[in-house]
Amino acid sequence: MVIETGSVISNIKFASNVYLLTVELPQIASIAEPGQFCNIKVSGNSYPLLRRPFSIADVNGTHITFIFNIVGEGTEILSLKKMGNRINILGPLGQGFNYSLKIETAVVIAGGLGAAPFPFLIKVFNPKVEVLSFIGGRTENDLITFGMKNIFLSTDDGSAGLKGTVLDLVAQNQNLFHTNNTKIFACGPTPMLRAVKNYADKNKIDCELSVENVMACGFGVCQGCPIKKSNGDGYYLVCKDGPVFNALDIAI
Amino acid sequence: MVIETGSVISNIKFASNVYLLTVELPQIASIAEPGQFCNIKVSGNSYPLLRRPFSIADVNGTHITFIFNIVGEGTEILSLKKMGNRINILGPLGQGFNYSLKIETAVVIAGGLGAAPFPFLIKVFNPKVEVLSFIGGRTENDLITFGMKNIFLSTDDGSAGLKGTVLDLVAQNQNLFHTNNTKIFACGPTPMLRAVKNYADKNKIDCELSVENVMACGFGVCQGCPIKKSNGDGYYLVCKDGPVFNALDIAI
Amino acid sequence: MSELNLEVQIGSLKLKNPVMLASGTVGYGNEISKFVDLSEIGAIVTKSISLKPRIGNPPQRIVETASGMLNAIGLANVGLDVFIEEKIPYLQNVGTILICNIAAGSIEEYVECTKVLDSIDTVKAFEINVSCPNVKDGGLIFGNDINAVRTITEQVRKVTDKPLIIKLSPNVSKIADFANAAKKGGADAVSAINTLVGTAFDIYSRKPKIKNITGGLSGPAIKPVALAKVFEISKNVDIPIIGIGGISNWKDAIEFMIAGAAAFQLGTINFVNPMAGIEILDGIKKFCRENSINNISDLTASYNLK
Amino acid sequence: MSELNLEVQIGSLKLKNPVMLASGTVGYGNEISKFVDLSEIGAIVTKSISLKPRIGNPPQRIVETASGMLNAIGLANVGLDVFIEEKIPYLQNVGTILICNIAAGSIEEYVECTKVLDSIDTVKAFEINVSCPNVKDGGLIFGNDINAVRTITEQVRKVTDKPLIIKLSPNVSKIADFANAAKKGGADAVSAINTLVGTAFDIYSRKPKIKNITGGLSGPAIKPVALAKVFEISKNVDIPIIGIGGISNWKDAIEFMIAGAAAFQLGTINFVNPMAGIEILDGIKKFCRENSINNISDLTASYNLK
Ligand SMILES: Cc1cc2nc3c(=O)[nH]c(=O)nc-3n(C[C@H](O)[C@H](O)[C@H](O)COP(=O)(O)OP(=O)(O)OC[C@H]3O[C@@H](n4cnc5c(N)ncnc54)[C@H](O)[C@@H]3O)c2cc1C
Ligand SMILES: Cc1cc2nc3c(=O)[nH]c(=O)nc-3n(C[C@H](O)[C@H](O)[C@H](O)COP(=O)(O)OP(=O)(O)OC[C@H]3O[C@@H](n4cnc5c(N)ncnc54)[C@H](O)[C@@H]3O)c2cc1C
Ligand SMILES: Cc1cc2nc3c(=O)[nH]c(=O)nc-3n(C[C@H](O)[C@H](O)[C@H](O)COP(=O)(O)O)c2cc1C
Ligand SMILES: Cc1cc2nc3c(=O)[nH]c(=O)nc-3n(C[C@H](O)[C@H](O)[C@H](O)COP(=O)(O)O)c2cc1C
Ligand code: FES
Ligand code: FES
Repeated sequence: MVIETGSVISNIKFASNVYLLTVELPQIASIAEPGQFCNIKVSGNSYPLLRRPFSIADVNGTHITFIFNIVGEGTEILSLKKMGNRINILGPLGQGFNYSLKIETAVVIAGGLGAAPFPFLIKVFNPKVEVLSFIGGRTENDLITFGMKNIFLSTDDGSAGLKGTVLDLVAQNQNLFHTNNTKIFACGPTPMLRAVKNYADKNKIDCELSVENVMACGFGVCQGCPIKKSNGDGYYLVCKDGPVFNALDIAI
Repeated sequence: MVIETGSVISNIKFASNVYLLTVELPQIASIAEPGQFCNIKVSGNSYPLLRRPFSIADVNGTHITFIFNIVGEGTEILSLKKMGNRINILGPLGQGFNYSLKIETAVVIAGGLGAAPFPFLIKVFNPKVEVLSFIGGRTENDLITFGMKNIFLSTDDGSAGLKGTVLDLVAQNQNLFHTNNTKIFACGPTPMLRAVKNYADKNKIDCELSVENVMACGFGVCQGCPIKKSNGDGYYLVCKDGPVFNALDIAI
Repeated sequence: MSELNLEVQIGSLKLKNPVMLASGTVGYGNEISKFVDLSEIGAIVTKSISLKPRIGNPPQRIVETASGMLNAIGLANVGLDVFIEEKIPYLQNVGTILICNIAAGSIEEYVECTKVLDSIDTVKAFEINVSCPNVKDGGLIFGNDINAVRTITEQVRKVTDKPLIIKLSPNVSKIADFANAAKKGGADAVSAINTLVGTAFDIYSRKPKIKNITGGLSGPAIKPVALAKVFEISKNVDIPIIGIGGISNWKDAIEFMIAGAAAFQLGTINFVNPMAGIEILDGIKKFCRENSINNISDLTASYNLK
Repeated sequence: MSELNLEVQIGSLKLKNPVMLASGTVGYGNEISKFVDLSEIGAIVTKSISLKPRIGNPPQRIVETASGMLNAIGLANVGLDVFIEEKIPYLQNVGTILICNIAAGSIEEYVECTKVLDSIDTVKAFEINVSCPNVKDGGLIFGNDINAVRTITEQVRKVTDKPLIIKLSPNVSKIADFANAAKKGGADAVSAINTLVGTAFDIYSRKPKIKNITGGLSGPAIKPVALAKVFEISKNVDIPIIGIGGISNWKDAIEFMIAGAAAFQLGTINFVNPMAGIEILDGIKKFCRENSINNISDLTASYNLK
């Protein structure tokens, strides 16, 4: 966990509203794990005040790549960054995925921007792991396949792949899972994660979810980012105990 | 008085900390008078909140030029503007100089950035008017001679021109004034303006001062920019009744 | 598609839409009318007027702060006589509802001003400023005293039948109690909020950046506080509320209505964007159409706390 | 050149420099220590502790606002026992002064917590939070009641000889009265301010953006208000003040000292820049050297009102 100011290597708009931002961050890159995130100061002044959290999408040598879309003023400012601009970044933060050797089949489920953490994860899997990527979105434009492997697609409107939810897509292809050593890794909107959790519970598949919450600090001091524990009535902190949780541990 | 969003034509750093910003503003350019100013929104968002006032330094066709230096965050942002950037500008504002035909000698006195309003004024003088420009600063780097005529220089540290105040410089050259129809036009820091006012009073020379004050609106609604009247105990508003005042009218 | 009804009712006062321009931020209407067609605006509230002219505080009167500004204008105004002779004639032709804001150093002065203005047709309502933090006499002293607010309201009520709005100070623990005092005193509505007391110092001269030492904080910085005050009144007192504080765009305006406001006023934003009133009106219309809201007044206090 | 003395005295508490880290914004020190060498900081104030653990409010707990943020954490904390067993051992080795902030739902709970912690050497002083706006019981109710503040101070005073700091609520008309009550109750110092009550609504769902409905506003937006409160106390009550509210850089920190603060706390800025404490300390040192200030404490209440 360090604060590093790095130069933008590139910032490419690669879909209607989606950007691929690569920043030179040697210190963070050297310790980052798949599923961790960074908290980015999008401007050099106090507007906006707080940092913005983004998953580490990929690491290449000293370069870290983020995938983001414009949803508000912070991401708008980020979209305007150009090669050579300097950005102040805090990371790597949180607990990433557990991608141990025992896994034979890795079922990656991504909804929309939920694809962000997976290029890095897929890269670090043991080569023997069979990766199946299920990618869903409302429409074709939402589908991010960057860095994915063995891709299956679904869209709500049927504009690409299966017409239906990404869970429908997963269910349809369940026969591909080597159930004993299959593990699900999912990231996306809360309703999707909820469905994934139910699916994993029902099918007794080990499952990790990368969740989101509004954050102020991103490193565990503000207590702003609680997520309900599945047992007891306490909370975990998404930024410190997550963002990746075992589906069994959290109530969503 | 209009709100106009115009494209930056150029933004040139022409001295250590001084910039020459030219913006395409056809509406404002068509009605601007020397001595008036514009209130500039330096950013596209609410940081900083208020507009920043700048004298209209020059008008060329549909182009308006401003001269400014970096003193805080607003001017810092302005200094980063590049060709093609769009800026939202309110103007022209306030009362400019009275530069009627009767003047034979125009004594222009500028302290530091106080040179800003004069290129435009000097340009619109009747060609018969003899312009004498007295320009003072702390050091050589502060002297802005852009658009000036018949230039006399002074610096506090003697690095250029007379070592002394700009008032010393004026006094030294008083013999050049055709006293009957001489008029002083001055702009600069308050201590300088006070000295000019005293000088003009003593020598009974008609004198106009362009003054400054912190401003919120720039067009007379907030009452934030008072300057003491010389008679009675009321205030004028710098933005609406000024920024140019006859030296006799104000107490500074 | 049914017609969108933008009318709002504030006690006995009907406005064609909820957009009002706040006292002290639009002078007497002449300057701002160069940017907006005032006849499209719901109402304009004039700069606080007092019986005699006030020259206001010496400079420096304003300073910018993070997403806000401090002002200590000191209620500079032309005084009642000049207001009636010179400002009213202009204001009567602008085609919007004119609300006179009154500030005073004594209860008698409030009453006197109201009485005189009551006879003028152009003046459609009164907003009583019991809460200006920047004058030595009156102002905050009244605004922070529940009994004073009640008494001023009662006394002013006696001399006018026109709609009476009490403008409340946010510099109190429980603003609802003050709204209640205004209601009991006979007010038709309250407006909330006036500015928060603030200050700033120059670290080199160690002098206050504002000559008056303290000033009133306004602008986006205070929006969350203003919303909480409006919401507090809405939950506790049955009186129409005019929401004020940091509104800069149509989303902010709607947020205030949801929090309890029947109408809202634009203050500091007028300095930055004198066309804000019209732009906000357009934004609201669009929002209502897109969200199938036929009566803008349905938004008022429509908060969902579940 | 004479040595720069950064020491400040807050009642009987001596700090090596005036930089403190505010309660609720640095947890129990472990995370922030990855960014700053805490031994360089004047003091650290731990997250409000209560007798029993509190799980805090359900999400959403925070929302960003213009130059500020609202929070309603709900005083989530590990409770006294776990604090003593798990957090104190770490804190005793960080090499800075440890101040325990206590929040409670009753006077008895304040007293009980203080009594237990009083016996722990590592705890050098207490900050009593009578002003948290985000819990249903206690908090704001005490903070807005002068008698309660006085009584809590008196009762807590009875069970400890360690320096006692009362953290005041800004959501009152006259904060000086509360500072005075704290003084009369036996406090060594007051800290001001805690957060301002604020809220925000989502205009589409019409729900409050924070589950608790209202939250506490902090950050640069509140700096002018916080400065005015510190200044008000400084002018009216002879008690050391710890200034808090929106400090983001060394200039802000010095501004607070000029306005009356003997020391200051950094809150929200820690989230954005966890190294702020050290950077501010460096900035202050530079300022003092450049302005020939030999004792930092000379800055306190050095305002020039002429
Ligand atoms: C651990 C983590 C990892 C993330 N990774 C990515 C990523 O890889 N790519 C990506 O595009 N986005 C990611 N996000 C979401 C991203 O942080 C937000 O989109 C961003 O902060 C919005 O900033 P803004 O200023 O543009 O929008 P704002 O103006 O702040 O907000 C716009 C809207 O988005 C909502 N919002 C803001 N922040 C969050 C948040 N943290 N969680 C949920 N809703 C929010 C707001 O409530 C508002 O409705 C991640 C969030 C978290 C917590
Ligand atoms: C009518 C008028 C015309 C002006 N013309 C020019 C011009 O042509 N060129 C130019 O460079 N500057 C001009 N100025 C000054 C210019 O407006 C300020 O330098 C600018 O607003 C500073 O903005 P900032 O955000 O960079 O600094 P801030 O961070 O706002 O302030 C930095 C410092 O400057 C002081 N300051 C800010 N605004 C003013 C002001 N209006 N008057 C006096 N002090 C101020 C502040 O108190 C502070 O100490 C003019 C001002 C006025 C009122
Ligand atoms: C420069 C200035 C002058 C003001 N003058 C008055 C006034 O004369 N009377 C009054 O009732 N309110 C006055 N106000 C308060 C505003 O009407 C409004 O209540 C306050 O600014 C909060 O709204 P805002 O955040 O939208 O500006 C003034 C505000 C400002 C900024
Ligand atoms: C997320 C958050 C949690 C806080 N928790 C506490 C707390 O537990 N106890 C307390 O006394 N103050 C708490 N505060 C208030 C701060 O200590 C401080 O008084 C306030 O934030 C103003 O300072 P700032 O503007 O620098 O943040 C909290 C503030 C924030 C932002
Ligand atoms: S974002 Fe601050 S604790 Fe998680
Ligand atoms: S700046 Fe608003 S009246 Fe002059």
